[in-house]
Amino acid sequence: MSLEFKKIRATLIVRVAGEMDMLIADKMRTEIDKRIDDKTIRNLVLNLERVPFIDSSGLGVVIGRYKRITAKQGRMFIVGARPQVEKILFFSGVNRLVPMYKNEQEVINI
Amino acid sequence: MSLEFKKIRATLIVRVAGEMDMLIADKMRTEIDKRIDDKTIRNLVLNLERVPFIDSSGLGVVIGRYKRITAKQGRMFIVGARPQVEKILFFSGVNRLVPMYKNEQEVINI
Amino acid sequence: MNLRNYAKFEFFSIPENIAFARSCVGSFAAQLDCTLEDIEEIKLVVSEAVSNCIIHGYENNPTQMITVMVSIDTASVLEIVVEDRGKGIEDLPRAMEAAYSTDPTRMGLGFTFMKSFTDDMQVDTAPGQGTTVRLRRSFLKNEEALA
Amino acid sequence: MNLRNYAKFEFFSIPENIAFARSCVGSFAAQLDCTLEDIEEIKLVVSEAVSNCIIHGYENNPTQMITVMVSIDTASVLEIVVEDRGKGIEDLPRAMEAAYSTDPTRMGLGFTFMKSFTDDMQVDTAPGQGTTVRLRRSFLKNEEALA
Ligand SMILES: Nc1ncnc2c1ncn2[C@@H]1O[C@H](COP(=O)(O)OP(=O)(O)O)[C@@H](O)[C@H]1O
Ligand SMILES: Nc1ncnc2c1ncn2[C@@H]1O[C@H](COP(=O)(O)OP(=O)(O)O)[C@@H](O)[C@H]1O
Repeated sequence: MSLEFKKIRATLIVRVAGEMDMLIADKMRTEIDKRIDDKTIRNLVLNLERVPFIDSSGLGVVIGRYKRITAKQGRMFIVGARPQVEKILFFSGVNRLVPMYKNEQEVINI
Repeated sequence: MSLEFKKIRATLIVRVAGEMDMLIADKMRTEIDKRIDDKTIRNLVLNLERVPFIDSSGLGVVIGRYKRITAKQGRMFIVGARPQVEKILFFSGVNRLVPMYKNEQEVINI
Repeated sequence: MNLRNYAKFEFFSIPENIAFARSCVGSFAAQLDCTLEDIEEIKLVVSEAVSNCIIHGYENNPTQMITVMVSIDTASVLEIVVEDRGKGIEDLPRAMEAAYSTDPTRMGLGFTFMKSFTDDMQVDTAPGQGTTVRLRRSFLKNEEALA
Repeated sequence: MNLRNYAKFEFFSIPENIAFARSCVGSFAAQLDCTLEDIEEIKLVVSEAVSNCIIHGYENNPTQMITVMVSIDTASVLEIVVEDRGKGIEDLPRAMEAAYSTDPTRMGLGFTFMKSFTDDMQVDTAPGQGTTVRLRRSFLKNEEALA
């Protein structure tokens, strides 16, 4: 699993590559939280283009970050989820909390 | 595993898709021999573009067809082997018996 | 019902083996006449079951062993059995409720996913004895079923 | 040497399980710091060892069981053990010669490949008792070795 970070003003973009399961949950949580706890960050965009698999441990990471971002009045988005990952996000209702977009550009345009 | 056959005059082209191991060896042998035993066929081109894996059972099929083709004074060629398959063909010396080319066009041009 | 294929594997209860287990079961299931989407769903249920053994059954003790058995019978039913000899479950009906978890950091969706993406789930458990989850999913094609 | 990870699997002696076994071992080995080419070579040796159990050890009897054990130790050595309880090998030095096979339709390259793509091969066999092939390959990086 690897994470790539990009900051655009108050928004942090996190590009994830790899399968999101329990093995990587802790590392992902720590790495992302370290950055969103920064006062200059309000919003989070999670780019899942290169995530071929997610299970409930991976979903836990998503929901956890959502809670943290809303606690500081920010907004969170998911972009680029592949069909099999999208299915799990819909199935678990995550899409009702975190709006989903095709790619980073779509979010930047809103 | 799937096999696709194409006849160009006295040459049979066999396009293989799948891993070449013991599971498919028998089927491949039977299917190919049925066609090269035809009197109008003299030469054989084995297209391995879509073969991600070969082991010694798979090599056995290649060598066996080579023997059959040379017994009827024909010529045999391998085309499109991927690096990992090419390595095994070189390692076992098959390339010294069966000339190897990039693609079908290269063989047709000779 | 006769078995067409069977495999059993045992491995250390470490998080690295969650991906290992789902890839093994996925490759076993690939023998069935099934879609890539089926395989993805099978990998998901295996991921949930094996994660539970590690987190709940063995409470992250990496020196324990997890057993997975997979089989395909002559009626194209895939059976996956995931077993730990760990802590066991006190209140099974409660544990199987959607969104219920004894761990506040978790989603409580493991059993829900296992149930949703299989045709049948059975859980055998006893406190202090361990937990066995038996999942079945049929891949019988309609034509076969009529034959 | 301490084990970092260990898995054992047993499966029916049918040709479908050759691909299954190599994909399982490949996915286990993927935990190591290794290249795709390394994984391809590991899959090849597993394919050879498991094919031998099916063809020679059990003479294509599909009802027998093959055992594969894989481990990674703290020095990044991958060990693969492939075992059958079949026919065994009468003349082992002869069997290990390149291009020697007791089956005229085969290449006699199985042991050659296993030896060539590993650092160490040990074969334990007795007629009527079965055969155990133990393969080791080190993935210790140079920096680690010096540390
Ligand atoms: N193998 C197991 N061993 C012990 N307890 C388990 C096991 N599997 C599940 N449980 C219990 O059942 C509860 C619900 O499991 P699950 O639906 O997978 O959600 P989660 O893993 O998110 O907690 C867990 O919180 C745990 O208390
Ligand atoms: N697991 C086994 N059980 C019994 N005999 C074996 C086994 N593995 C290898 N052999 C014997 O050793 C010989 C050489 O094996 P190998 O180098 O793999 O070549 P091949 O499989 O092409 O015959 C085989 O022909 C067989 O007689």
